[in-house]
Amino acid sequence: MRLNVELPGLHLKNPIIPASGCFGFGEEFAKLYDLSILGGIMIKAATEESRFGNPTPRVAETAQGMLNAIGLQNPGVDAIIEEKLPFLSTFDTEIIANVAGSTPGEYVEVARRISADPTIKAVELNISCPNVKCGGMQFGTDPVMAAELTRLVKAASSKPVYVKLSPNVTSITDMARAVEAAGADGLTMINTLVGMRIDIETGRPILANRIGGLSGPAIKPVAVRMVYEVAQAVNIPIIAMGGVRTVDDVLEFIYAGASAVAVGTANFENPYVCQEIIDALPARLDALGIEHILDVRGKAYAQLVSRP
Amino acid sequence: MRLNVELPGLHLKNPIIPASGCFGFGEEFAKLYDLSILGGIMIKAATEESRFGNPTPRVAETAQGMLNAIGLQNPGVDAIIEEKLPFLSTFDTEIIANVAGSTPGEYVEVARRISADPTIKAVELNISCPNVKCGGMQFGTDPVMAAELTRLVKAASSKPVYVKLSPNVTSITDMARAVEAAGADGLTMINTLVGMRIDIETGRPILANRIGGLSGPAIKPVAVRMVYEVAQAVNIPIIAMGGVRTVDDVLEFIYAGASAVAVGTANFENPYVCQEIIDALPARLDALGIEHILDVRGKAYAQLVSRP
Amino acid sequence: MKCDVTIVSNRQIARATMEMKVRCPGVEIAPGTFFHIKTSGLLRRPLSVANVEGDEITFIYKVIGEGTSELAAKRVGDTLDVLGPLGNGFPLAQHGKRVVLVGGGIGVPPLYYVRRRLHEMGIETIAILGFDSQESVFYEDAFRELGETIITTVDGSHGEPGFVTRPLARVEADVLFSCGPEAMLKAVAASPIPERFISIENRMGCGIGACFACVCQAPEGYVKVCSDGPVFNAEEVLL
Amino acid sequence: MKCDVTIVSNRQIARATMEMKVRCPGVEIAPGTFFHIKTSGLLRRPLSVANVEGDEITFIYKVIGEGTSELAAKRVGDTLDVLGPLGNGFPLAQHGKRVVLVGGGIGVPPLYYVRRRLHEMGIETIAILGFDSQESVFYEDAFRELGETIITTVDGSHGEPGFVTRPLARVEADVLFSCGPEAMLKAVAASPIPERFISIENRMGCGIGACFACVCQAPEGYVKVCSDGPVFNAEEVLL
Ligand SMILES: Cc1cc2nc3c(=O)[nH]c(=O)nc-3n(C[C@H](O)[C@H](O)[C@H](O)COP(=O)(O)OP(=O)(O)OC[C@H]3O[C@@H](n4cnc5c(N)ncnc54)[C@H](O)[C@@H]3O)c2cc1C
Ligand SMILES: Cc1cc2nc3c(=O)[nH]c(=O)nc-3n(C[C@H](O)[C@H](O)[C@H](O)COP(=O)(O)OP(=O)(O)OC[C@H]3O[C@@H](n4cnc5c(N)ncnc54)[C@H](O)[C@@H]3O)c2cc1C
Ligand SMILES: Cc1cc2nc3c(=O)[nH]c(=O)nc-3n(C[C@H](O)[C@H](O)[C@H](O)COP(=O)(O)O)c2cc1C
Ligand SMILES: Cc1cc2nc3c(=O)[nH]c(=O)nc-3n(C[C@H](O)[C@H](O)[C@H](O)COP(=O)(O)O)c2cc1C
Ligand code: FES
Ligand code: FES
Repeated sequence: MRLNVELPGLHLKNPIIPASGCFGFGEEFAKLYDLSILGGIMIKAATEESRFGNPTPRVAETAQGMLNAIGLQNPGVDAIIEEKLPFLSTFDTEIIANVAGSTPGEYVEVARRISADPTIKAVELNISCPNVKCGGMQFGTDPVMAAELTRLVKAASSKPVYVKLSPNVTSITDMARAVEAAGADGLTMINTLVGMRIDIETGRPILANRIGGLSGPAIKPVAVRMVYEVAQAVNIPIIAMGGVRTVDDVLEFIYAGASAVAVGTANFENPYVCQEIIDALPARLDALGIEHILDVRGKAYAQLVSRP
Repeated sequence: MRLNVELPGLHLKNPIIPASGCFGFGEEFAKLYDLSILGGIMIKAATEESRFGNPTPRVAETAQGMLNAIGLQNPGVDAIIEEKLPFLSTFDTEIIANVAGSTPGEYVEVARRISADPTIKAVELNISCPNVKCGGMQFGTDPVMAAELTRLVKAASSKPVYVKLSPNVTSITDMARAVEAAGADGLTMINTLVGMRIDIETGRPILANRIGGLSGPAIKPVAVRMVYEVAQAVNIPIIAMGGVRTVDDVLEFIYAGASAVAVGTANFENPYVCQEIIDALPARLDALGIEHILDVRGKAYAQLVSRP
Repeated sequence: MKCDVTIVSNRQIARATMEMKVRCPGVEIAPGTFFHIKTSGLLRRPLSVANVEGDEITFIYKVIGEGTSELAAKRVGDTLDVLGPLGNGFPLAQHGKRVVLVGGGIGVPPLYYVRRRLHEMGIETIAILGFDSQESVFYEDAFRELGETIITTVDGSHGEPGFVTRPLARVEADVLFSCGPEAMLKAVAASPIPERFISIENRMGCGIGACFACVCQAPEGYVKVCSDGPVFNAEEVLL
Repeated sequence: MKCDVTIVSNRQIARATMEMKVRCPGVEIAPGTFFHIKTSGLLRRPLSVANVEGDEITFIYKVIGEGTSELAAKRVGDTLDVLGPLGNGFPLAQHGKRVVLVGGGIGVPPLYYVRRRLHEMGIETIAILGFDSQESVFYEDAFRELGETIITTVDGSHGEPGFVTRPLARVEADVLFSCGPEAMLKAVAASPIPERFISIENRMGCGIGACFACVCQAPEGYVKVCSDGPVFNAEEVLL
């Protein structure tokens, strides 16, 4: 009872959630540990039709980071509802659908269909994927477009909508305020930074898609700063992500103002990482003299903040 | 003769230049090796009056990166001209002045005074420092303000002007095109990403300034991507920086479209790094079958590009 | 699945090629599967199992970048964080058939372990192993102990000059197992041998099927190299 | 200036406190100076010289984070990339004067080396060393061999209970050398002892005076801890 977090639509038994795209639909990890220990699961992005995504290579390593250009590969929203959600519904954890698209119409349609499934407790609106030609990031870098899309999806969704923000903007607080005003129930941040690596032997980009999204510990300082700024600018809760791999990283984001934390890339380095963080949290809170994890939410900017 | 690079105002014997703020005014490094081996030196930012900068702690380590919030500490432009440039003039290398300020008037005045010194071969217009309250980054995130400032400084400077771009923007190409149109002779990029680290014991930001600039290998993928995009969008040369510490990092930026490369944070890890890179370049070019280093400039986006 | 294994030997066996043995008790390992190995880099490095003797696993790896250089610097007694065995290996039930093994360079290692297993089962094999030059050749004697072995080198400094496709054209076999560079796999996948299984490499993220980094086009959609492969029936994938 | 040194010993000497000796031939090292040590982190870690015997340098360090944990895991025979000696040490020419050394916790190590050097020069010293509790105390016997030594612990589990300032108030001396946490330095800098030299810590970037990370306010502008210090006349800096 010192780890539970109540957010719009989500009763998290703890604030640890695997991030979208880094945990598939849970099937592989379910072989490694019981998914019911997780606060929630953000499943891989859904689009209206099935997508193959980008050509390979799709990943490249960088200094304490990785680039990916998967390109929203997924079996399409209907296949996800029919083939993936029944399995996920067997676990006692909150399932969050990640919704993507190329047009506002596609976003709306995907959100409408997937949010109607009782397994889904909230929708994560992915307006920030840097790896697809149209859609994705363009909605995530213009506050007006982002707000409009949020409004449409909010109207179509039968579950609370969390908007996933892109860090590739001049002012993340402008984006956050715009989607808050448009009715977002919460924010998830950050998606990946746009980056590139070039092969020294050939002189050509390593990723077939040339550019990709940078994730992992390398981006954590940028993510913490953005959460810190946005938490002070809006009144909706934030699920934070970007480079989390230890219990201290979780606390860093909570101090910065987040209410829960998602773990992405770290699942590749260590597929047991979410389990290990959850196991380690109580002792770490004890050592720091923290009663409930949210008691220290926003401590980096305020001396006392009440639970969200 | 396979490493020389000719740029506006700069005859670089090789494309390796210590980055501004990471090499002071050369005095400390001159005790370690002969500064005449360097292509050039970008000296620490100059403002009109002397500045103490921010309170300490001013640096914090992150995963393969560091945050700094020095805050433009410097003795002021006149003291630099009188006390620092005479020493630098004794070396056979190109000295580039980094110009900062809080107001357009200050930028103009600093550029006017320092560019008049014969030791200075070019001016680097620092519109992208994230660590000062006013001035600095606000000029670096708005294309209209950046262009206006460039025009003013260009008119005041008796030497070519390179504009240093901030990565903390939605569209780096918009910024680059704006300053090119305003008369910039070249670009230097990137300055640091804005980031933050929080102390887990106290819950407070580690830097006294709370936020700071992220540099080092962690940001290299972002820098390479931005150089790659900007090189295709403008016709003025780029001096690239962001995480360079090996000869292959230098080549990666040249492939991405840069004409020379600056080395910042790596000087702290290894104060001999510029010397080591310069020594290693010829053998690496041999191994890759590259005749002149600029023969592969822009190879990541084009099969054949002529020297700038 | 994930464990710390202890290094019992780590030695150079050819140009830029190392053989590492680790102790990893109590794991059943099929030939053709791989381990995903942690270095100081963020992503793990996939390495095929080159042999299993008791509770010792052998990896043979080429030193090409940061991760493999770091592995090469490891000392006996150091531990390694490994995830595995991962993926699906070669189909061993080939009784009564003649199997030709075609390996190129760093694709050779998994073929040694599969040959050993087939040999133990009494299945006849012939190996065709291609290298760039004599200094790169490894495990030649070990392969010869298990049956007919043809070595080719691109520069002709050892064995037959040229590519593995030349001797392959004259070999009679029912089944082909192959591992090596993509160009080689493409060529051997087109061979007239009735059944062809190839082991594919691709840059990986998770290594367990969750991230879609390693996909490969297939006649029906796609396959994931890490969890559907790395060994595929050549008909199942589009190279 | 920058060299690879070989570790000759690395052992725990108190709670979370390690003593490491490295071989570093041919370098003249003044007491109070420091080395900037490379770990796998991006920035180097500054550590004071705790002793020099022949060509062996001793560091004593508290394990507090990633860098010092990595150092603690090093084995004899491993090498370490170090930059140094850096900075300016304590002024040794104190003939005929009585020097009191005041150290707190991890500020104690440099005082051992300076005391040894003063002792060799026949200069009388008295040491006051503060720790949090008995388990943290190190080098007590070594200090006692060189003269009068007062130990204080915050929890009173060893020596005098309380802070170093208490015994300091009753000591008569001409010169004070001090190193320790900022709060302690502030207190001792205010002592009535005529000449006071303090060694300051600050987060560092370059360690050589080029980056302005480590500055400290001074009556006239500022000083750089790494290159102007780390030892300062207490009048030269504003804590
Ligand atoms: C299923 C599988 C089995 C393999 N088995 C072997 C083996 O038995 N022996 C052997 O020498 N090599 C094998 N490889 C290739 C081996 O994984 C790479 O050579 C190795 O990862 C390179 O790491 P590095 O850090 O030295 O190189 P770097 O180039 O520094 O690596 C950078 C990144 O690229 C990835 N990468 C680079 N080359 C490859 C490649 N060819 N395939 C996949 N990822 C790559 C790395 O994993 C890493 O994430 C196998 C690859 C796969 C997919
Ligand atoms: C001139 C000088 C001499 C020192 N001598 C000693 C000594 O003899 N023994 C000893 O135990 N410690 C000494 N310290 C402190 C020591 O440098 C830090 O404890 C050490 O850097 C912590 O590294 P870490 O990676 O374990 O901790 P982390 O907290 O993980 O380090 C993160 C970053 O913060 C910096 N940092 C953290 N704490 C300090 C600190 N107190 N001072 C400076 N930088 C810090 C690190 O260098 C690193 O860049 C000295 C510091 C200075 C400036
Ligand atoms: C391989 C990969 C695939 C991803 N796919 C998605 C996705 O489908 N939808 C999405 O919103 N974010 C996706 N992301 C972004 C992550 O959810 C997360 O925001 C980002 O990686 C930062 O967190 P991390 O540093 O912990 O990985 C993906 C990230 C990676 C590395
Ligand atoms: C300690 C420090 C001080 C800096 N000071 C300046 C400065 O005064 N002016 C400036 O234009 N850039 C300054 N920079 C930015 C660097 O010049 C460079 O653009 C940036 O650090 C990225 O390169 P790197 O990753 O190689 O360090 C500073 C960077 C650091 C780390
Ligand atoms: S590597 Fe992640 S799915 Fe294959
Ligand atoms: S650490 Fe760079 S000036 Fe002191």
